[in-house]
Amino acid sequence: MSILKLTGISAGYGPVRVLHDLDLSVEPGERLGLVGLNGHGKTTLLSTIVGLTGWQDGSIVFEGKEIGGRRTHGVGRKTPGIVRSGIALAPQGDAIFPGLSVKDNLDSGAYTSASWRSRKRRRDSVINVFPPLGKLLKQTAGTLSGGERRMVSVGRALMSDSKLYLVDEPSLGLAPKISMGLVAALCEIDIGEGAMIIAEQNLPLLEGRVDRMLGMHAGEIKLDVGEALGDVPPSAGGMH
Amino acid sequence: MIELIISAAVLASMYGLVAIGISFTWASIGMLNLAQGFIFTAGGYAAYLYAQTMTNLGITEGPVMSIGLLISGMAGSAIAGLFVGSIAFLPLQDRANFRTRGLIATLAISLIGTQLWLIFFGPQSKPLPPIFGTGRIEIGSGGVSYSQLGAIVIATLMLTAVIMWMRSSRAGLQMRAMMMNPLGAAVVGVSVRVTGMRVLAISGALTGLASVMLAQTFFVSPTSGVQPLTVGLIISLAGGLGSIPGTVIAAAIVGLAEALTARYLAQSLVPFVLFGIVVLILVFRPRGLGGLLEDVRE
Amino acid sequence: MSKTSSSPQSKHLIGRRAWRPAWPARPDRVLRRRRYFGSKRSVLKLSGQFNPKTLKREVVLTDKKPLFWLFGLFLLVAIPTAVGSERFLSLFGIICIYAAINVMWTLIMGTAGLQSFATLATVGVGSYGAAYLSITFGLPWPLMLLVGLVLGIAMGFLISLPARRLDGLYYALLTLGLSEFCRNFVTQNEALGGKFNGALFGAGRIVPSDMLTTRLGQTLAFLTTFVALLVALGVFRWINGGRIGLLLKAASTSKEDESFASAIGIDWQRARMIVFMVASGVLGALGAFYSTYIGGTSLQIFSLDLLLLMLAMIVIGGLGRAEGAVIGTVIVVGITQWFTDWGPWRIVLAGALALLSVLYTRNGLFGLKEQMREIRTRRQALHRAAQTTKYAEYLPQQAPDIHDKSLIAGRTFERELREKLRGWITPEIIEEHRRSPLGQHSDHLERILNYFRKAPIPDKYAVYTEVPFQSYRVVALSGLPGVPPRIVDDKTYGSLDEAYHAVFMRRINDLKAS
Amino acid sequence: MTLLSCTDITLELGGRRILEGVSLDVSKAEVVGLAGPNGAGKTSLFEVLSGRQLNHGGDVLLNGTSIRKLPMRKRVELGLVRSYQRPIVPATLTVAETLKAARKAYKPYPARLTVEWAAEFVRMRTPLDAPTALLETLERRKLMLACLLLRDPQIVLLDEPASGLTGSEIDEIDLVVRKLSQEYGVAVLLIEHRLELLAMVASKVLVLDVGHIIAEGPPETVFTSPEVRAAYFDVPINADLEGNLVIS
Repeated sequence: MSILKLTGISAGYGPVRVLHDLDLSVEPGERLGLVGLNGHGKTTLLSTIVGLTGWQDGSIVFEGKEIGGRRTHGVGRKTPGIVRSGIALAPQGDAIFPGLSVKDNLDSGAYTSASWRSRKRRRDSVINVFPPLGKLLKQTAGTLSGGERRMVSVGRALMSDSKLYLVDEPSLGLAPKISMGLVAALCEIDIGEGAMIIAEQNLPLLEGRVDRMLGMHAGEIKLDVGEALGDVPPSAGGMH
Repeated sequence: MIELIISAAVLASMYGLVAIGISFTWASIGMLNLAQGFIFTAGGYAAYLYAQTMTNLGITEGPVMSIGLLISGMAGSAIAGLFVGSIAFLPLQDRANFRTRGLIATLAISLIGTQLWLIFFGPQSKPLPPIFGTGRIEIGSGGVSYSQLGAIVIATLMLTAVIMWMRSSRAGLQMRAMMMNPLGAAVVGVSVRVTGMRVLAISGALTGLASVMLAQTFFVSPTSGVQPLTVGLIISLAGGLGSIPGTVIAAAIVGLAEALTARYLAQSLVPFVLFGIVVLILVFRPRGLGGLLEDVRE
Repeated sequence: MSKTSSSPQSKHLIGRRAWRPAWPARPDRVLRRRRYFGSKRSVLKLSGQFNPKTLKREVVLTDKKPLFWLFGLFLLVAIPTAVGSERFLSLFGIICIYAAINVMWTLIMGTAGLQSFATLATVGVGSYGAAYLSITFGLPWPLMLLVGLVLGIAMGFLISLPARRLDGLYYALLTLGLSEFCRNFVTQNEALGGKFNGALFGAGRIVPSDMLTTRLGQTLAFLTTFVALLVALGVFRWINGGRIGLLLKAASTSKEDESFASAIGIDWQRARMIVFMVASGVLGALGAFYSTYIGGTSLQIFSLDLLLLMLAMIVIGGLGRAEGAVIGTVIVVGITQWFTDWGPWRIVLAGALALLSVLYTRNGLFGLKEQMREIRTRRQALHRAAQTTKYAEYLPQQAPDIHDKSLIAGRTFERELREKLRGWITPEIIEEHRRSPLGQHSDHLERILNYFRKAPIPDKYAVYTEVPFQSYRVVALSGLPGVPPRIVDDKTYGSLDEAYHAVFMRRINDLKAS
Repeated sequence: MTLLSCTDITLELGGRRILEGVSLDVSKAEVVGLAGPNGAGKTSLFEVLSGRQLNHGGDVLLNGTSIRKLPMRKRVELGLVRSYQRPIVPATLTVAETLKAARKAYKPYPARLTVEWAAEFVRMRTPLDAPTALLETLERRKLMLACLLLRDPQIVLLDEPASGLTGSEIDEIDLVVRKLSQEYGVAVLLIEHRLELLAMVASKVLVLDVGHIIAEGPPETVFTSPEVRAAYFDVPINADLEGNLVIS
C-alpha cells in the first residue's frame, strides 16, 4: 500500500489555480525527486499535502487516512493536525524561529510527546547529519548564515518521528557547494519504511541520488523530467 | 522610605501582572487585547460573587475564603479571556488585517462590557473581604501590611512560575515559537488557535489575580478596569511589546514613579508623570526597553 | 541623462522607431467630458465601451457615487428642515458635527494611514482654546474658528512628531492616551473650568442665542453644522482625490508599498505629515465650531467612551471611506441620542453593531457590496469549474470577467481541436512524416501539419541553416523585433529533412503536453 | 567617465559585518554585473548605494559629488534608481494609477506621453485598468521598470531582475537592459545569480564573497579564475557550443 496517495488534486491561491487535477502516489521506503522550473507548482504541491494553500480540492490519503478534501478558506488551520499525524515539512525559505536558539529551534521539531522525551538523542542524530550545527547550538538562529539556517530548518523536520518527509528546495539561494552537501546529507538519511519527497529546481543535484524522479510542468506531473524543464539545461535559464 | 518602596513594589507587581498579560497576548497571537480592562473587572466580579455566596453560607474569613477568592478571581478572568478569544480571536484569526480588526473588536468588547457590568451590578463599588488578614509587620520606622506583603509575594511567585514554565516546557516552547514565526509554528505542529486560546486564558488568569488583589484597596466597579488597562498598556509599551524582561523593568519604573509622585507631588499628577515617562522612553527607544521582537516578527 | 546637459540620449533620436500614440477613436475613451470649474476633475465619470454583439459604442456612467452623494446630502439637510422640531434639528446638528469629525479622522486613518486616536484630543484643544479666549476676551465667532484652526495645526504638528519614529501600534496607543491626558489637564486647570467639572459657558455663537428659541434660529444653527460637514467633505475630496491622495495610496498599505514608493521618489512621509496637519487643522476648527454651536464646551469631548463610539461609527460605515464615516455616524448617533430611555443598552447596541461589522463584513457597510460580489463570483466560479471543458482555457474564476464571450468560444474550439488532433498521433503518422516531411500526406497528417502552421510566431520552432546542406539546427523564434531566435538544443542535423522532422517531433511533443 | 563610484564601503548590521572595504566604479552606459553566493552582501551593497541604508562607512559619489548623506528619494531625483529583488508593486492601485503616481512623485512632472513611452519601452502588455496586485512577476517587474525609467535616470541598479522568470521572459528583461545601456547610455548595475546572463550583457563583473570583492574584470576572466571557482563555483564548469558558460 502506498504511504501517500493524491488523486485529483487542484489547488491555488485566490483566483490563481496552480495545480490542475494531478495524481501522485508515494511508496514506503521511497525517495522521490520532484523537478520543475520556478512557478510550476512544486512548492504548492508540498503545501497542499499539509494544507497550507489558499484553497484546495481533491483527495489526499496518508497511510489510509483521508487528510485532503475540499477547502476554500482557513489557510493552515488543519496543518498542525496533519503534521502531527506524521508528515514533516521543511518549507521553502527559512521558516525558522529567529529569536530562539538553534537548540530550541531543533527541539520545537519534536512535537509529539514521545519525540519530546527523546529530544536529546534526536538532536544528536541531527547533528550527526549536519555536523556544523553542533558548534552553533547556543547561538540565536536569526544570526545564522543562509546555509546554516537551511540546515536548522531541515534538521527541525528530522526531529520528529514522521513517516513522510517533505523537503522544499533545499538548494534555493545557497552556493552550489553548500547545496550539494545538504542534498547529499538528505539522501543518506535512513528513512526506514517512511518516504521523502525532495522538490528541487536543480536537476543535477538529485540525479542518481533519489529512487524516482518526477517532473512538474504547469501544475501537472510529467513522467519525463526533461520535458518538465522545457528542454533547457536547468541552470541555463534559456539564455543562449 | 520603606513604605514608599513597599507601595512601589505593590503597584509594580500588580501592574506588571496586567502588562505581562497584554504583552504576552500581543507577542504570541498578534492581537492587542484592549478588552483587558473588561477581563480585569470580570475577575473582580467573580471574586465578589464568590464572597457573596460564602458569606451567605456563613464563612467570612479563613483559608477557604482567601484561596477561594484568589482562585475564583483567576478563573473568572480566565473565562473572560476565553470569551474575548472566542469572539475576537477565533473568527478573525486568519482573516486579512487581523491586527486592526482584533484591536477594534476588543475595543468594542470593552465598550459593551462596561455597560453590561453597569446593567447587572449597578454603578456602586463592591468591596471584597480581606484575603491576607488585616495585620501589619513593623520594620524600622515604617511597616508593611499583610495584604501588601501577600500581594508582592503571590505576584512574584505567579510571574516566576509562568516564566519558568514558558522557558522549560513544550507548550512554552510552542508559544515562544508562535511569537517568532506563525507559519513555521504551524509546520511544527503548533495549532495557532489552541495555543492562542491557551495564551488568552493564562494572561486572563494573571489579570484576574491582579484584579482580586487590587480590589483589596480600590474595590470593584464597572469602570475599575480602565486604570489598570491604561497603566498596563503604558508599561507594556515602555517595556516593548512581547519582551518579558522589558515589561518587568518598565513595571518597576512605573510603580516607583507612581509611588514617588503620589507621595511627594500629588495623586492627581500621576497620569502626567506616567505619560511623560512613556513618551521619554519611546523617544529614545522607539520599540520600548526590550522591544526587539517586532523586528523579529516581521 | 540629466535634464540640463544636452545628452545625446534624448528620446527623439533619429532612427528610433516612433512609439505609437493611442488614437482617440478607441471605443474605451470618452471624448467629451464636463469638468468642475477651474479644476481638471470631471463631474461624472463616463466611460466608453465596445459592445461586441451590437458592434456599437456605448457610453456608460461608471461611477454613480456623485449622484448618491447628492441625494444623501439632500436628505440630510431636507428631513430636519422640513420636520423642524427642536429635537430633530439638534439631533441632526450633532450628527453633522460628528460626521465632519469622523470624515477628517478617516482622512488621517485611511488616506494618511496613520493610526492616530488623538482626534478628539485635537477637537477638544480647539474647542477649549476657542471657548476660553471667547469667554475671556470676547472673541467673535470668525476669530474663534481661526483660533481653532491654528490650535489644530499646532496640535497636529506636535502629535505628528513621534509618528516618524514610532511604529504603527505604539503610535496608536500613545495617541489613545492623549485624550485621557487632556481630560486630566482640564480637570486640574481652574481657568478651564476645573471647578465646574470642566464645563465652559458663554462663548460666542454664530446664531445669536436670543434667536435660538425660534424655529428659524434653530434651523439656521443646524444649517451651520451642515456647512461644516460640507467643508470637511470638501477637504476630504480635495486631499484624498488629489495628487497627495494618490501618492499615499501608492505608499501606505504595507512596508513593501513604502519601499516601492521610495524607489520611485515619492516623499510619502512628508505627504503623510501634510495630510495629518491639514486634517488636524480642520479638526481644531471643528472643535471651535462646536464651541460656537453649543456656546461653550464640556469635558465629555475628551471621554474615552465617546472616542470608542466614534470608532464604532467609522467601523460600522467602513474604514477609509467618507460615505462610510457619514452613514456610520447617522446610525450610531441616531441610536445613542434618539433612544435615550434605553439607558446603557443603546451603547451596548452600538458596540454590538461595531463588533458585528468587524466580525462579518470585510469593510463595514460600504464594503458589503464588494464582498457580496466576491462571494457571488466565487460561487459562479465553482459552478463553472464543475462543467470543466467549457471554460477550459481560462481559469473558471476568470471566465465571468471576460466581456467578449467569443474569446472563450475560440479558446474552447482550439482546445477541442487539439484533443482531436492528439488522438490522431500514432507511430504510423510519425513514421510517415519521417519518410517524407514534404509532399503529399495522408489526411490526418495534413491536418496536423496545418494546425502546426498556423501557430503564433512567439516560440514557434524554425530550422536554422548553419552550413547549407551540411548542418541544420532547430531554433525557436522570439516573436519580438530585435530579439534573435534562441537555439533550442545542441543537436545538429545533417539534412534539411531530418531537421524538418525534428521540428515536427518537437511540435508533436508540445501538442501532447498541452 | 565615472558616473557612480563607491569607496571602501563597510556595513555592520546587528553586530555582523556585511560589507567590508567594497569599492566599485560604474561608467556611463556601462553594464556592471555583481555576482556572489547568497549572503555575500550584494543586496546590502544596493541598500547602501540606493540610500536605504545610511549607517555605513565609506563614501558614495555620483558624478563626482558625494551623496553619502542623501536619503533614497533625493538620490532618485539625481537619477540613481533601483529595483528590488521581490517584484513589488503597490497593492491597491491599478496600473494606470501606479504610473500616474510615479509621474507625479515630485516636481517637475514629466509629460503624460513620457509614461506611454516608458510603458512602450519595457513592452508592457497589460491593460491600464488592471489592478497591480493581480499582475504576474514579469509584468510587475516591467511596471516597476517603467516607473523608474520615465524620469530618465542616469544609472539603474537592478536586483536580480530575472529571478522568478523563465526563458523567453528573461530574454525580454535582457533586451530592456541592453537597450538602456546601448541606446540610451544609461549605466546599469546588475545583481544576478545566473552567470550566463551576466556573461551576455555585462562588460565588467564583480564577485562578492562574505562582504569582500574577490574578483573583478571582464566576465570571461572572472568566471574562470581559480579563486572564484574555489570560493563559489565548486562544481564542474562546461562550456557549451557558443562558448557561453553553463554551470551544471
